[in-house]
Formats: sequence, structure tokens, C-alpha cells
Amino acid sequence: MSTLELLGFGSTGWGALLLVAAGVTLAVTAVALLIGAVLGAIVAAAKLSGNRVLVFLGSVYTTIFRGVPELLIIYLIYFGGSSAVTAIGQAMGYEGFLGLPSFAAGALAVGIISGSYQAEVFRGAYLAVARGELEAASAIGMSRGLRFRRIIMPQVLRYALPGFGNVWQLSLKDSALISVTGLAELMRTSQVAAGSTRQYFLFFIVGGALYLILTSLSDQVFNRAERRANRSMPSAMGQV
Amino acid sequence: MDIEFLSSTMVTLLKALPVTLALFALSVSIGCVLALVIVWMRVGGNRYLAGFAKGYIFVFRGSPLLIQMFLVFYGLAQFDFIRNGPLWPLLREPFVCAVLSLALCTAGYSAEIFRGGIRSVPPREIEAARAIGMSGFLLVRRIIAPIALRFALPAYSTEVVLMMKSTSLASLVTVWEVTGVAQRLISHTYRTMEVFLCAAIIYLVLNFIVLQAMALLEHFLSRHLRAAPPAAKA
Amino acid sequence: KEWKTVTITLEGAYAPWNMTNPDGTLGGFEPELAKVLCERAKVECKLVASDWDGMIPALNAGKFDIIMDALSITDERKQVIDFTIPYAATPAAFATTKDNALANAAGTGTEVRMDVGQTGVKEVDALKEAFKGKTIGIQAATVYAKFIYDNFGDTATVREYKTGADRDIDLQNGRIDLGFDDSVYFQSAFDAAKGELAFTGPQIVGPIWGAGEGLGVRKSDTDLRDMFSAAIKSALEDGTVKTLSEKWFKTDVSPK
Amino acid sequence: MPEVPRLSVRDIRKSFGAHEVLRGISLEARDGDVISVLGASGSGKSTFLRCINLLEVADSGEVWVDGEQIRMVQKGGRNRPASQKQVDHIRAELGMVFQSFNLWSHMTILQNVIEGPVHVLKRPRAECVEEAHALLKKVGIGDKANAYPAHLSGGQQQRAAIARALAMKPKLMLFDEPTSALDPELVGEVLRVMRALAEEGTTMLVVTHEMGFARNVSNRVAFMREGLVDSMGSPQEMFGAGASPAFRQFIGHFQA
Amino acid sequence: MPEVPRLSVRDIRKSFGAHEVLRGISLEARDGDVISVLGASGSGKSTFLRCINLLEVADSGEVWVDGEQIRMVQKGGRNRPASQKQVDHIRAELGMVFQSFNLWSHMTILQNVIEGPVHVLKRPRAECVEEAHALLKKVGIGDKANAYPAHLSGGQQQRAAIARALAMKPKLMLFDEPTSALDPELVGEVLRVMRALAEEGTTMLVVTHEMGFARNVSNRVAFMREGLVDSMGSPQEMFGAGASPAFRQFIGHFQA
Ligand SMILES: Nc1ncnc2c1ncn2[C@@H]1O[C@H](COP(=O)(O)OP(=O)(O)OP(=O)(O)O)[C@@H](O)[C@H]1O
Ligand SMILES: Nc1ncnc2c1ncn2[C@@H]1O[C@H](COP(=O)(O)OP(=O)(O)OP(=O)(O)O)[C@@H](O)[C@H]1O
Ligand SMILES: [Mg+2]
Ligand SMILES: [Mg+2]
Repeated sequence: MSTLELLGFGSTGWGALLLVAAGVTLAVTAVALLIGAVLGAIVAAAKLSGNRVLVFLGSVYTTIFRGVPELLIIYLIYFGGSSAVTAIGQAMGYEGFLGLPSFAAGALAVGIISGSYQAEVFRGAYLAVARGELEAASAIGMSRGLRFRRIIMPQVLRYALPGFGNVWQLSLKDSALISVTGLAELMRTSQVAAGSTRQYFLFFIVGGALYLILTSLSDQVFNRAERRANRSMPSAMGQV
Repeated sequence: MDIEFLSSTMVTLLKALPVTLALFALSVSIGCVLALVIVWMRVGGNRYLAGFAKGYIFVFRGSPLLIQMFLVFYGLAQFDFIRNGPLWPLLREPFVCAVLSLALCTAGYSAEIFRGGIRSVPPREIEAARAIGMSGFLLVRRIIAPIALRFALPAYSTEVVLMMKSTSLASLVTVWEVTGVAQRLISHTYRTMEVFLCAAIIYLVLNFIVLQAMALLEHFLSRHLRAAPPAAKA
Repeated sequence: KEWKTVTITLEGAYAPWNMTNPDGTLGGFEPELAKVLCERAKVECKLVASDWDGMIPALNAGKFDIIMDALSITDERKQVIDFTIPYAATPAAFATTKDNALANAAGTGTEVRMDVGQTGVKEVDALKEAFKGKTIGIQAATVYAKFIYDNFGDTATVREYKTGADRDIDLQNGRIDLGFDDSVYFQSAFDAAKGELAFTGPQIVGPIWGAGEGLGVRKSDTDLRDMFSAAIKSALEDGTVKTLSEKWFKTDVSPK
Repeated sequence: MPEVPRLSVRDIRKSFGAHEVLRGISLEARDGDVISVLGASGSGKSTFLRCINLLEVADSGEVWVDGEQIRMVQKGGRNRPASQKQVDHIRAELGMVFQSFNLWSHMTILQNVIEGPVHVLKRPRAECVEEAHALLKKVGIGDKANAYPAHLSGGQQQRAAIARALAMKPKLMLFDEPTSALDPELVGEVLRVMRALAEEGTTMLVVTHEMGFARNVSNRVAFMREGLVDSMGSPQEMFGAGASPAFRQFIGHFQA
Repeated sequence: MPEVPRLSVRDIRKSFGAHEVLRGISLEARDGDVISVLGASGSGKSTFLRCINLLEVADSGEVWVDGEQIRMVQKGGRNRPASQKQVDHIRAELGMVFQSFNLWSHMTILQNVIEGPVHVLKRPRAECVEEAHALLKKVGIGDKANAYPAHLSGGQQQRAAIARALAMKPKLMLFDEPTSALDPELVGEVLRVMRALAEEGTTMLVVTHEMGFARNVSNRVAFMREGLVDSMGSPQEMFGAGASPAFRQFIGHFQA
């Protein structure tokens, strides 16, 4: 069969299946990133709070979820989570097995991991905000929350954007590990296609190319955001 | 808890630790140097070099390491000119290929992280350096790099830890490091959780050490942001 | 518990045992056999694809009820799950590239029968002499790996791959000299390699490879195991397995 | 019943490490008071202002605003404000113009000015925008409303900072060298604005090096020296014959 | 043969977007010249200084230092210096004190001061440290050598910035409001240092709002208005009867 046929959208081509898989990857990653953003912000705030207990808890979170291989966390949440749900079900009189859907378990696992990365990105960006500007905010009586929302957040986003883009990339690729839950995302579908047709290079290259397409789409979003966030900055770097 | 099984698993896994450490140390140091070169191309002002660096970062950040490693190890060897070329004795070795693809990948990520750090350097301080005649490498070495490093460190320590975990992919190319050995053990024993738990502890300890070292460095580089130490009379 | 619907899992990427069609449906030897078995066991069957690495833990976590994925019946696996009687048993053999000096080693085209743990077989020792100092690629954690270590470990270099496919590519690329694996698997790999690879040396058959490939079920589901064992028995007896096997493997893999 | 002072500071002390910057400062300001704070560089003037609105927390001493004491607690061996809410609420009534401006770099000048009124005081946006434009015009940068701080000259930034503080309509203003980056023409301009404020009854503490301002606009002059108030009095007293020798030396350079 | 001017600027123009900030400025400075640059806030004084050492690249016009023209090329529709090397070498001979100090936040004051001599001029470190201590003492912050900029008062930072520029021993100094954050006592101090420099033959361009300096220390006064040199002359001429009406209005506020 020719390469074109293999990748086509007809009944003999893998095109449609791969595109759907790319969509699943995108969706899982986006949900995971949202979960991670919330967790990351909370953990970063804890680590910056100066409260000894909170700092410790924050450090435990970032150390464990950055330090333990992703695959283990996915296993824990997918299988462990299922056992927990089953136990609860049986306690309530339900016979047999219950489980977390693969999508939910995968998004949750990748989200928890990405939260630990995002916490560090946010923390680094917070430290880059000029102290004087924070003081100016305090001086007009901005409450902690307001100061955070009006002065810190916009600037943290500006400084965090490159790192945030990195985390997005990471999560995009961590989502490939969800394949152990049987979710038909891009990585698994490429491997299935490769194994079913024995065209390993073709489908790995096509899979890689699809990841690159996802990347370039998201890069465009991030570039636009960066340009917007930096319009108030003088550009000393570009000069002599 | 089957203590005997856990301890024998631990012993088996620890035997693979040197491989993991070697992969890690080599790929992080090579990757870091490569990243510096790439970020220099990226922000240096030459349009073609910047374009190349952008493309490099795009490809190596944008695709899964698993695929990159597969293509480096199995893909390159498909070409006759590589198999007959002078580098074949090196590229033939699985370990070399594993280090190579790990380093290429982390270089893409690190370059982007370093660029973020550079963006955080206050433009006024760069200006002051230009005004006394600094430029090029001197400016980078004395002013931009130290400040940028401080800002990039949290993200970079994350990347370093990621590399520790990424070494686990090397078993794909027949380099049997800790995770690979763990997976092999699982397919003998089917005690997934127990074996993975042992592996997790090993990685956690390694990464804890790495993160502590990075935190120490960060603390050291933040002197100027902290309040004056008590009784610091010169 | 009444079995009305049963969920069967397979990888969907292990042609020709089981594979995925471009339209997303599953095809191959096992899906077709599964259909027959389910009819005979009088249950509704649902086929789902899942990843090989998580398959056994997922079975025990209740994600599905049966594994049908060329799963060899081994003592190690019996510790954690239960098996039906085998529905297939396949020989194993060495493969190398066509133009290699090791091609057509002594005994090519013949069969050698071996028992569990057996070493010192005459034909194998002849190969050992011929393969001295060469590199043999095997798939990690398989019965074949143990055989190679036992018989060739001291004279040849052994390299373990995560998948057979990776090993096949390296064999073609020349990083290794020989591969050793399930010969049914090899046969279909040869087709994909456009005739660059070929068997060398005798086919090794017999109990050394265990009882063959069976369905994996949870230990608690003895009723399910017995239902499907009966179904397999009848499918073997009336030649259904043989027909399907010849259709997909071009040879009969039914256990003898 | 005696009038409650707008601001009352009692025996404030503050050290950075081993360096004792403020060594017991007390000061009282009533409605409409304009107090010039003079002193050599490094004498602690900025630190003093920063202690009043708690940007720096004094090691000991009391701050009272409108008869309300800012409550402090000892925590972890350090003095800290007891209630963040009280601090926020008091700060909203204190305006501050920083020596280094501290404009928010991610906002345009207009956004800088309306930020406090809209988000802290929760006043209607349209109204605030209108007032902001008027204020910016008053300090002579009406055309820079939509520029970002990084694109402004030093003097323009300083005037934006003044406009930002005025927009909060505080009862008490703390100015830290509000005219340092201004040319004589603008100094006159800004001093006129401040005089108008004083006449409307706004209380002001002004750190300045402008002797003209100290002498002609303020009704009291405090001279700080090495973390203490060396002397204090009406301009007539301070610039007259009764001044302390240290102050006379300090202003001597100005009159020469 | 006429003397080569230390600095010669010819018809410099610079726009930010649609806003033309410099509209054709020319100026010449000979050895030992001390030129005060006066002008309203926003008139382009800082931009003018920044164009001289190419921190801002002028859209057109020429800059000559010691008879050597800074070569420019048109690239991508923008004017750019042709040789980075030439720019670096000329900058090392031009000292600059910024309006906003721009100290390096990650270095102590001492490190800030020796940075240029050690790393740009490649002079021996010990010698530079010794000189730096002497300089810091001269500007009155000898005790702050090991402090970081963030821990210094405004006036102390400004003096550190002056010391940093002086440490390069430049032939031509560009000062952007070098005394804005200083009290009268220190203003006198710093002006004395500058006068001594002038007597040693250092050429200076000083943007300032200190009329005292303009009148008593400088030998020429340039008045900028809306991106042009409105008028220029000796202090006697400028502060005498022959001054332009605009300048008279500008300083009117000072004398009032
Ligand atoms: N990077 C920039 N982008 C846009 N406009 C700028 C930029 N820098 C300066 N300007 C504008 O150019 C004009 C001149 O600025 P400049 O800093 O030269 O003034 P100045 O004479 O030094 O004033 P001051 O006495 O207040 O420091 C101002 O109107 C300013 O808003
Ligand atoms: N965060 C800090 N850490 C350590 N020392 C500090 C800090 N802030 C200020 N100081 C020191 O405290 C002293 C007083 O500083 P302050 O800023 O109050 O002076 P100032 O009177 O405002 O001077 P200026 O007129 O120069 O602005 C200075 O010697 C300064 O070095
Ligand atoms: Mg001050
Ligand atoms: Mg200026």
C-alpha cells in the first residue's frame, strides 16, 4: 500500500483516526493544564507565603510530583483511583467493579504533575516583579487579594509565559504516557498504526509531525500572548 | 507488605543506578552547553542563526522524546552513508545514542528557559553596562548571565529533574537503566505497584538531592534580594 | 454472578494476532476467534483495545474480564492471574539478514523438540559454535530470553529490546547479527521487511515454551475460565482454530 | 476637648541588620499641616515615611492615624501589624509618592492613575477616568495618558506618580522628594498644586531638598539627623537665628 | 591647525513612533568644556545624551569623538552603528551617570564600581579596588562598599552611580541630573568633585536643574526646547540681558 493511501482519509487510510487522536491529546492536555494552573498557583502561593507549615507542604508537593516518574503517578491514579471508587461503590451496595474513566484519570494525573511544574514557574515569575511596584500597590491600600489580581498576576503572567509554554509542552508529551490507560491519544494511536501495518518509521514520523503541528498552533497562541504582555517593556535586548 | 520482595527488588534496581546516573550526568552537561549555544544564536541578532535556533527549539521541544530517541537510534542507522560513515562506531553504541538524544532534547527546553531568564533582566542594568563599553560576551558573562541565571533557576531545576526521569526512556534503545529494569521485573513478577514503588523511591531520593542542590544555589544567588544580614559590618 | 456480557481486551497492534484497522475496528486472528468463542460460551462480547504494559494490573482492577493478546501461559503469570486451556502454541527460531554469513545455518528447515529448562541439545550446541562472538537480539522478559541466556549467554552477546519490532529494525540496520523469537511473529515480520530477513537454524518446538497461548482471566472468575476453556476445546476439536490460523498465519498453530 | 491629630508617630525605631536607621522619632501632624522633612542623604527620611504606612515595619513605636492606633503584635521575634485589614484601610487614606516613582510597568499612565480609585475605592470608572485626565493635565502630561512608564522621561514619570497619589484624594500625603526630577518651571507648577492641596486641608509630610518649599509653603520644618529629629519648628524659627548649629551648617551650603 | 573637538554632534534627529523628540541637534565640546544642558521635562535632554553614546540610535546625524566619526549603516530601514567594536571602544571613553542610576542589582557597590575598570579596561583588580574605595569615600559612601544597591537610600545610589562612572576615568562625562536626589550639602560636595574634574581637563555634558551649577561651574549653557537647541552661550550671556525670551521664562520661576 502506498504511503499516501496509508495516511489518507478513506477506509484504508489512518488519517481520520490520527486526527481524532490528536484532538484527544489536545483536549486531555488542555484540561490537565487547567487543573495544573489552579494547583500550581495554590502551591506557589504557599511556598511564597513565608508561613513555615505552608512552605513545607508546598515543598513536599513540588518535590514529590516533580521527583517521582510520571508513569507511576498515572498508575497510582488510574488503578489506585479505580480501587478507591470500587471500594466506595461496594460499601454502598454496588456489586462488581467501578472505575475512573481513562480521560478523567489521565487528565487528573497529568494535571497534578503539571501543577508541580507550574508552581515553580509562577514562583520564579513572582520573584521577577519589581519590589517597588508592589510597594506602590500596598501604599494605596490595596488588599492582598487586590494586589495579587491587579499588579502581581498581570506581571507574573508576563514573566511566566516562556516557562508556562514549556509546561504546556511537557504536559502535551506527558499526555503520551496516558496510553497505559488505553486512552486512544496520539502516541498510542501512532503505535497501534505502526504495529498493525509494520510501518514503524512512517507512523512515528507522522506522529511526531502531528505533535509538531500541535506545538506550532500553541506556539502561535503563546507568541501572541507574549507580544501582548511585553508591549509595555522597553526592548534593551535587541539593541547594540 | 512483603519486605523480602521489596528489598530484593531494591537491590536489583540499585544495580542499574550507575547507568541512570551516567546517562543523567552526561546528557545534562552536554545539553546545557548546547542550550547556551542555541540561546546565544536565538537572541544574538543574526537573523539566520536565530531562525535556525527557533527551528531547533521548535522541533526538539515540540515532539515526544520517545519519538526523537527512536528516530535517532533506529532511524539514523537506516541510511547507508551513516552506517558507512566515520561516526558509525560511535552511533552504533546504544549508550551514545541515548545520551545524544537526551542532550539534544534538553538543549531545546533549556534554551527556552534561559531565554525567559534573559527577558527578566532589567533593561536599565543592561544599558548601564553598554554605557561603559561592555558588549557581546563580556556583557553576557558579567551582567546578563548572572541575573538571568537567578531568574531561570527555578524553571531550570525543573528541567534537570525532568532529565533524571527522561533517562528512563533509554531502555527503548536497549540501555537498561532503573526504570527499564523495573519494567522487566514487572513482566516477570506482575507486582506492578511494589516494583514501581521501589523505583519511585530511588528517583525521589535522587531528585531530592538535585533539587536541594539547586535550592542552595538559588539561595546563594539571591543575596542581593534579601534583607541585610544582621551585624554585617565590613 | 451471571455472565451476560464479557469485555475482552487486546493490544490491537500485534499483527497478525490482533491489529487495528484504519477505520478503528479490530481485526486479526484473535478477534475472529473471540467471536467464535463467545458464540459458543453464549455470552455477549465487547472487544476493547488497551496498552500491553498495563494489561494485567488493569484486568485485576476490573477494567475488563479477559485478556486475549498472545499471552503465553507461564508459571510467573499464573501467580497473579488464571488461564484457560491454550488456543495456540507456536515454535520459535533464529532470524538473520538474507546476505549474512550466518544465513542457512545447520538445521535450517528442520524442527527440534525441547523440554522445559533443557540444555545441551546437539543441534543447539552446533548453533552455539556457529554464533560464537555474535550479537543476538531478543525481546526482554520473554520465555525466549531465558532460552537464549541459558544456551548462548556465555559465548554470544545478548541484547534485550523492549519490543520485537525494535529488534527487527536493528537486525536490518546491522547493529545485531541475529534475532530469536516466535516464528509466527517472525514470518509476518519477514513480509514487512520485503524479504530481507530469513530464518536460520532449526525451529524449536515443544513444552520448553510452556503450554502455549491462552486467555487470561481473574483468579476469582473460575466460572468464566471454565466456560471459555470449554469453548476453546470445541473450537480446537472441530478445526475452527486450524482454519483461522491458516488464514492469518499461513500455518497451523493449534496446540498439539 | 483637644482636636485629634491626623497623624501621630511616637518613638519609632528601626534597624537594618546592625545599622540603627531610626533611633526614636516622634512627630504629630494636624489637619492642614504641611511639614517639610529635611536631612542629609542616608539620614533615614525615606525609611521614616515608609514606616508610617508600614511598608517598613518599625521595630518599636506607635503610629496613630485619625486617633486610631495601628495595632501591632510580636510574632516570631518580630513586630508585625495585627490586622492586615486595618493596614489596608489606613493605607487607602494615606497617599505616597515614592522617591523612585514605582509606577506599574504593565499599565499605561492613565491606568496607573485610575487603578486605586477604581479598584480600591470602588468608584465608578468613567468618573475616575475623567478626573485622571484632569489631574494629568494639571501636572502637564495630559498627552501621555496612554503611554507606558518605560516610555516616559524621568520628570514625566515623577509627575505621573504624583497624579497617581492625588487621585486617591488622601487625607494625608507622604511625598518623598516629589520634585527631584523636575526643572525649575515644573517645580513651581507642582509646588502650586501642593499649596492648593494644603489650602483644601490635606495634611502633608514632604521630604524635600527644596529650601524654597520648606520656607514658603510648609508651616513646619523637621530636620532629621542620624535617625533622630534634630530640631523642628516653624520656618521662621528654623531659618531664623534660633536654628540648631547642625541645621545651620546643613542649609549653609544652600545659601552660599 | 585647529584643535580637534573632543565631542562633535551634528544635526541629530530621533523619533519615537510619530513623536519627533530630537529635531536636529548640533553641539561641540572641547577639552575641559563643561556644558550645562537645561530644558523643560520632556524636552529631550536624556534622549540627547543617550544618542551620544548610542544607547539610543539616532535616525540621522553624526557623532564624532576625538575626531573619529562613529560609522553608521542603514540596515533593514534603520540606522545602525557599523562596528560594534568601535562603539564599545568609544563608550569606554565616555562616562555616563543615568538619571535613574541603573546600578547592577546583583553586585555590591564596590563590585559595581570596579566592574568597568577590571573587566572592560582590564586593569589589575587590587589597584581598582583601592581606587574604588577612595572614590566611594570621596562621594561620602565609603561605609556602603559591601552593601547591595537595594539596601541604599536614593541619594546613596546616586552617589554610587557617580563613583561608578568616575572609576572609568573617562575623557568625556555625560551626567543626567547627577544631583537630583541629593541634599544641598551633598550637592555642594558633588559639584566640588565635578569642578575638580573640569580643572583636570575632563570634558562634561551635564543635564541639570541646578541653576547654581549652570551659572557658576559650567563655561557654557545650552537650553533645549522641544527637541532643538533654543539658545546657547556662556553663563554670562545666558543669564544676562541677551537671553532668549523662552529661556528667560524658563528660569524666571527659579529666580522668583
Ligand atoms: N522609549 C521611548 N519611547 C517613546 N517615547 C519616549 C521614549 N523615551 C522617551 N520618550 C519621549 O521622549 C520625550 C523626551 O524624553 P527625554 O527622556 O529625553 O526627556 P528629558 O528632557 O530627559 O526630560 P526629564 O527632564 O523629565 O528627564 C518625552 O516626551 C518622552 O515621553
Ligand atoms: N533595605 C535596607 N537594608 C539595609 N539598609 C537599608 C535599607 N534601606 C535603607 N537602608 C539604609 O538606611 C539608611 C537610611 O536610608 P533612607 O532611604 O531612609 O535615607 P534617606 O534619608 O531617604 O536618604 P536619601 O535622601 O538619600 O534618599 C541608609 O544608610 C541606607 O543605607
Ligand atoms: Mg530617600
Ligand atoms: Mg531625563
